Amino acid sequence: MELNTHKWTMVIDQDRCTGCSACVIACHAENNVPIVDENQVWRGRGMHWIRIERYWEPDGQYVKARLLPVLCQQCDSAPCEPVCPVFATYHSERQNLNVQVYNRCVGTRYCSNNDPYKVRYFNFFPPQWDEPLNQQLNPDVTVRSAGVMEKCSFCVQRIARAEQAALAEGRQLDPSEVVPACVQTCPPSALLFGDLNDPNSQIASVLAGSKGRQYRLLEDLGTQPSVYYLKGGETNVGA
Amino acid sequence: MRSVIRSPFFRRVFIAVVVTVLVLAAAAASYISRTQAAPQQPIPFPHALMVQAGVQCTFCHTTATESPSPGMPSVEKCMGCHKMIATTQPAIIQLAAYWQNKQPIQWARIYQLPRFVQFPHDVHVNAGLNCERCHGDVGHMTVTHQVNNMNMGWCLACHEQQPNAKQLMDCVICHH
Amino acid sequence: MARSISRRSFLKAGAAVAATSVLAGCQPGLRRWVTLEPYVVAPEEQPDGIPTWYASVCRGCPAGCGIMARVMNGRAVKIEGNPEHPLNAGKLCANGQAGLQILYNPDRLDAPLLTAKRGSREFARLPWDSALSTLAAKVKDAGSAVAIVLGPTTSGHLVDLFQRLAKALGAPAPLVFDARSSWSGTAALSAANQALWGQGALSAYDLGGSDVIYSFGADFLGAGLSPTRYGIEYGRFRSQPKGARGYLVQFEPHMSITAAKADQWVPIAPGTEGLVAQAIARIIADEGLGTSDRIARAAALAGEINLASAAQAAGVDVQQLRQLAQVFAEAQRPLAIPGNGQSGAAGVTAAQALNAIAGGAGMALQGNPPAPALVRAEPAGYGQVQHLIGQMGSGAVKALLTYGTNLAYELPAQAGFLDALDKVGFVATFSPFMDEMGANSDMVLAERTYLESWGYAVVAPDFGVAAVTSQQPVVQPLNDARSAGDVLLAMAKQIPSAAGAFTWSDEVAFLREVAGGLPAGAAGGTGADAQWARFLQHGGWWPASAPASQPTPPPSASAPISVAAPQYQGDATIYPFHLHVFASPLLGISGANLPWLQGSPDPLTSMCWQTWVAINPATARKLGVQKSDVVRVTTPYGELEAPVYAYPAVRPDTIAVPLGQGHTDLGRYAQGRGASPLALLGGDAGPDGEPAWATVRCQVTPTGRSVNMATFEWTPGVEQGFFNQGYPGE
Amino acid sequence: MLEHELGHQPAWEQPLPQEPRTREQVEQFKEKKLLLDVREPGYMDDIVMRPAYTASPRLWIGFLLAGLGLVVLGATWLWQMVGGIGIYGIARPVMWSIYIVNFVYFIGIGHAGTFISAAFRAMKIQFRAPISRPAELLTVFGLTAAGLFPLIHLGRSWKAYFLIPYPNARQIWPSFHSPLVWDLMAISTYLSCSALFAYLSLLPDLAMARDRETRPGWRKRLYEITSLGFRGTQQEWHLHTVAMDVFTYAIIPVMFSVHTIVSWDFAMAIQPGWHSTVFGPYFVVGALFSGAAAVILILMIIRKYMHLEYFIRSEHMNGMAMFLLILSFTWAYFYFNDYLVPWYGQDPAEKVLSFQFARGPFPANVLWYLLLICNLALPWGLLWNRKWRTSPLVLTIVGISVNVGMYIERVLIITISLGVNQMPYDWGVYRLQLPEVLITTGAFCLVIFLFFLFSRFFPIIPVWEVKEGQEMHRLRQIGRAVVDTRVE
Repeated sequence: MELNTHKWTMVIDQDRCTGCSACVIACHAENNVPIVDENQVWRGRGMHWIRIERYWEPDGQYVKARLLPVLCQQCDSAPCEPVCPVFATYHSERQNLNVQVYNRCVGTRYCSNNDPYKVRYFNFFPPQWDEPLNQQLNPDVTVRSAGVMEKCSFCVQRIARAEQAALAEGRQLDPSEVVPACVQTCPPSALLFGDLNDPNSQIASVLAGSKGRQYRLLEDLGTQPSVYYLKGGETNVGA
Repeated sequence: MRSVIRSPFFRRVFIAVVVTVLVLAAAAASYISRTQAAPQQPIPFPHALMVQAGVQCTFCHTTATESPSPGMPSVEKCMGCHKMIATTQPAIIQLAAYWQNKQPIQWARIYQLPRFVQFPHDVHVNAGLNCERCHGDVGHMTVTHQVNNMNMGWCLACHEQQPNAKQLMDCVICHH
Repeated sequence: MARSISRRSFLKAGAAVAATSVLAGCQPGLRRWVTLEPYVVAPEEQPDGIPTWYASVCRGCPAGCGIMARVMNGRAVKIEGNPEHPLNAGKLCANGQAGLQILYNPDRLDAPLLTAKRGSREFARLPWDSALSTLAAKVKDAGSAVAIVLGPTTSGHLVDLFQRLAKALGAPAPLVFDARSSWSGTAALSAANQALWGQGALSAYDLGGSDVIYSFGADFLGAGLSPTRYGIEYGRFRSQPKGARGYLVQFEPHMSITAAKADQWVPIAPGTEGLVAQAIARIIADEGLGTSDRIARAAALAGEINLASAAQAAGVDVQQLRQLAQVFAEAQRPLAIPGNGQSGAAGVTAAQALNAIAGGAGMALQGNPPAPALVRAEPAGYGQVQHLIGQMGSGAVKALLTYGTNLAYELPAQAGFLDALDKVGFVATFSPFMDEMGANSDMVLAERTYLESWGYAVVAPDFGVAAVTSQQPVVQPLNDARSAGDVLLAMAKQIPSAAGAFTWSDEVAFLREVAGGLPAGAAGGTGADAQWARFLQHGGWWPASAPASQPTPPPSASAPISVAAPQYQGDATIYPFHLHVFASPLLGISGANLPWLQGSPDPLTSMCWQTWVAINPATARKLGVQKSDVVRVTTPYGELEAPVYAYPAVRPDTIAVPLGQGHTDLGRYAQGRGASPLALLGGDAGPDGEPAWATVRCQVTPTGRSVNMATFEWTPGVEQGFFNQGYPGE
Repeated sequence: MLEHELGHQPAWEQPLPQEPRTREQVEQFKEKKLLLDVREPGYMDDIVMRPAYTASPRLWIGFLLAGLGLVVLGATWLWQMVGGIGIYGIARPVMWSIYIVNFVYFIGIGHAGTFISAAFRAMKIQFRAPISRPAELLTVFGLTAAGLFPLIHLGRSWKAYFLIPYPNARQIWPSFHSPLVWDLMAISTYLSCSALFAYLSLLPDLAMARDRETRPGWRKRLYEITSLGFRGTQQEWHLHTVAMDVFTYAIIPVMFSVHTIVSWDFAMAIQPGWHSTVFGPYFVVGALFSGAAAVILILMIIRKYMHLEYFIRSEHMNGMAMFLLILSFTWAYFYFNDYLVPWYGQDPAEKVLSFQFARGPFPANVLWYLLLICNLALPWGLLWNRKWRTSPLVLTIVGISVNVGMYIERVLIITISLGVNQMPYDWGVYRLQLPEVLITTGAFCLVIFLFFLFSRFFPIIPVWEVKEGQEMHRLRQIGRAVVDTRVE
């Protein structure tokens, strides 16, 4: 059986995103992302595979807040991939994902330097979970050791589980079986996930229907991200 | 040049080097050979007997076909049969003791993959591989021992053979 | 509990690696063998390596969302929303997601504790039976002088049992209160609905179907009444048919995430939400805006008001108010969402009145529970809390039992709770953690976390669909803690006067009896057992098909509503600034002991692990302070010290401080971290029994110190980075 | 001793001419030019071999300190591997800093060495003779230190072997797309080339040392083995010259390529401030600049403390100083270029960068101006007249200032640039920590230690080259003038 190739894609509707940060916590829980203590956060070593960036836009005497959820953009031509000397980060052709192989990583941190979105997080210290917090760790996801790079994987472990189930039943994976933790929990459904190779998937129709609001982060760099953003709209009533 | 090689100093150095190399090699060899010895289990468990008695692998390793992990039989499961069977055997008496004190048996594990490898048994079993393919002829082992050192090369060597498995040689398949 | 070791579970490999160092000695050869330790008795429902999902309820807030816990090899590894549940439809907020760290928190109590000297924090562990007998003896002695305080997240069956206990003892009914319910204005809202519709129930708002929404200081997207559902609603609100995206206006002195998402943010002075609401209503009436019946209702409901002075008090100009009124009056389905009424309940009523004027479309009043036997924790107003404190102070309370609320921390010091507590003979607290309440109790009864215990929650506010969420243990209890239900039943049996009222063998028996009263629902099942099983399996009860939304009845209010101008506490010459105390969406008020919530950045300031003082940059410049300089905020009632965050989205005359930090107890993650603005608030209630916490004035003095501020953002980058180019790359 | 008067007795025994003006000229020549100041045999050998046989207490203290530095380096590295690399000041997004700075710096000083010796040899520049060996040693030792840093800066140093292409069952190789792998190749090539080159030019001197050593013992054996039985026959000299020439011409292009590749570590990344085509030549010139300065520094030091005034004279200082001055001009041009282009491009992030350099915040601005002073102001101010060019003190000052300046330059390029990228929310700063200070000190100690070690066993000045030069040079009288001539 020739296995399907996928083009996993995420759509982030900034008009819907409320910045509630449910995705952030969901990601921590799903992917065993360690929590960084206060001093290290100050040093700029905080770790959140998905983060909500807040930019101010001047608006009269005050400002408008612009919320921008940023996670690994899973670029089709990712700048972080070619610079890794050991293939610890590489492009999975069949899943069309930008993969990080923790046990191959030697920690040159070159990928992070060359990553325009700064979504790669480095384990500066051995991750710690006070007993019994470690009992919550997700067994499907490797716990990273000190000195390796990590980043959003589009919850590849969920893709793997679904695909294994499909294989065990000897059928193709149905893309709608897979949904990352952040997308699953997002209350306003600002995050959508799907397989663009599947023409009648939800995101395919959403993308088709929102041409005017679409953009991709730092698209001018030619990284061809797999994450599409839908600009926040404006409603001007009366005023 | 020749004079140098002939010099007693040089010869002494040469001999010293050779000797140390030999000693180290011997030490390494003996170490490796000793690590290959099968472990001593808390209860001697002859797989051979079970299999000859007609017990299927999946009778004890129940989840092998449906779960990533094959599962180890609980003490209760062992007792399920051994309440009746071979109750006088010393091993079974040991087992009964565990059951009495509701103690788990601490088996020494034969096969252990690193923590950063995600290996699904179900997919492999359902793909038609029988247990012996990887675990060796357990059916004839009285003391279970490791047959294949399951390193990445070994996995890939096999995956390259089958057309289906060949599609599953991406790093992320096992490392995530 | 016996552990099964599977290859996939690196955790146990970890444990085993440790084990091997011991075992290596007795192994032949040099290799260290990892041990494999199967169950003694394998649990049928949890095949090795295959996740099992259990439906239960989220206790992060009182809303009662349904959750699914993913359990692998006996460990809860993830919480998701219950997709079948009518309230949250598979979605979950940050607090809900963090529930696992309540379950696996390293600072959990595992045995009942007793102290010889209250407040000494020196506790002795007790065996359960002696703890129970002591408790029973104390309660028996106190008799009718027992007071019970519960948190709003208390399971319905516990509320029920506590009520029965109080009844049996002839004691006053349990009081439900915590700071969160006060900040989300639960009691105030019920009161307002009572005043307007004669129904003292919560109301919910269908944002998805509305075109114009005015929110009067309600941070419904953040730490509100039902964050997850309102999140879902907001999503629908923003993508309506034909590309319509609605129009949201937020009246608020400090930009919350709701204000951040609003189309128009009107930074009004603290405590003037009600004035603005009334002014809008008045303008609709006076200028005859919108349909005739709206005008009529406006005329009936809006009391007389001096627009100029109201506008001036609120810090907006009359013209803007006129525009807002017009937009509201002429909208198809306008909605007003009232705030927490901490400047007086009248404000909430005024906001609700706007819904009445609009016709009440898109607003659903809470119905009765689907089964009469079902009970819900109805948060009390601050007045009742004051009354209780008075009782305690007068020595009328001999024994105090608290469950799921941390009054010792969540009330302002000025409220005098701790002083009054000294007069109480015996204080017992049910809690999984040693929080401030526990530290000030004689006895702390180690309670199971919600993921280990039974119960149910009546969804409130329900959005037109009455629902009950079932609660069941998703994992084996981690330790020897006992559920309050069983403790009560066991204890009551030792109290002659109460024994008769508690006949059930354990809480599950009681639960089954209560849930038995439910009509046939979506879960289905015939016969008590089947129904009970389905109740647990599907995560609760709700109607098979969503009922048609019944229109809101016309307001029964007699007198027009008029809001008094806010009476600010503190002399404006000494205390030049307004104080705005808010609950940050992540940490909330009680999340301080969960590393995930502590360590994740606040969405608008990206602060972690700390309390910050949000000051408008212009004001900060005047005060000569900048980010991470520590300032002292002083009010007539108290003071705190915290670092400054220069926050461009707050009124220049207002200082905003988030709740949630400054714990003296509650474990390693919460203790001695940041400061609590509750220290700045007064204890007295305002004119109508609501806490007057929005009308405190304060003064800010630099201390000259500065700290390393744990912001996840690189503030200089955001400020002088790409000079206002919006999103990078857009 | 003028050429035509030359009889059969050796040069050093020849009387000076009687005629006073000629005599005076001859004396001046001998005083000025090393290659004309011929002494009796063994004179030079004694000078260069003295340090190997006599050790002052100062030297031992030096040894001790340097050794201590090495121990500290090792200990710190161990601490870092055990405690996690977080003890080092890097943060997101400044993922590289001092370790890579050191790497580039040491490669830089390593570069000049061999280049100077090779290029001067190729161009037959007279004054090179005594300079070449210190230069070559600097290369070898500098590269050794540089080679350490890519390993030290790894998050998991113990996995460094992943970078080496070796056949394995896992069917994975290093990624040849990665500039880091190019680096590995380039540097190992360059290190091996320069090591061989240095050794080759050491050979005749080792032979000299062997023949000079009369007593049997470990020293004798050491020289016997290392000199590979070089006896100085016609055949051997011929082969030696050929080999030297081959290396001379091979090593110059290698040097250019290597430092270009080092620059690609940065230029190939899309990081603002790095992503620039000028980086290749810019780095090469920078390397030569800092390298030349380092060579000068070393020369001044050994001249003073190993009493080599006979070998290292004003002519050498003058030559090197001029070379440095020219490099300084070139570097200034490239530096200007490197800022002009981004400024013209007006990329927002790069705009912010140059803004930071000019105006801060601290430390960017301070470092930037310090850099301009060290690399431009001082050399241009001090090296413009011959008198100062030939003063050891001035040269020492300039040597140090240029090295400091070039070090700062790398600090700016790496730590400051990385702090600014396309996502302002994620900018950051690098905060210096103790470990990198210790390790950097250790690295300098390593170079010094190796120099000490070398000087204890082998001649630090290529005597055979000097002799060769002296053989070639003669004074010839034309009319009344006395001129220096050389025979090829």
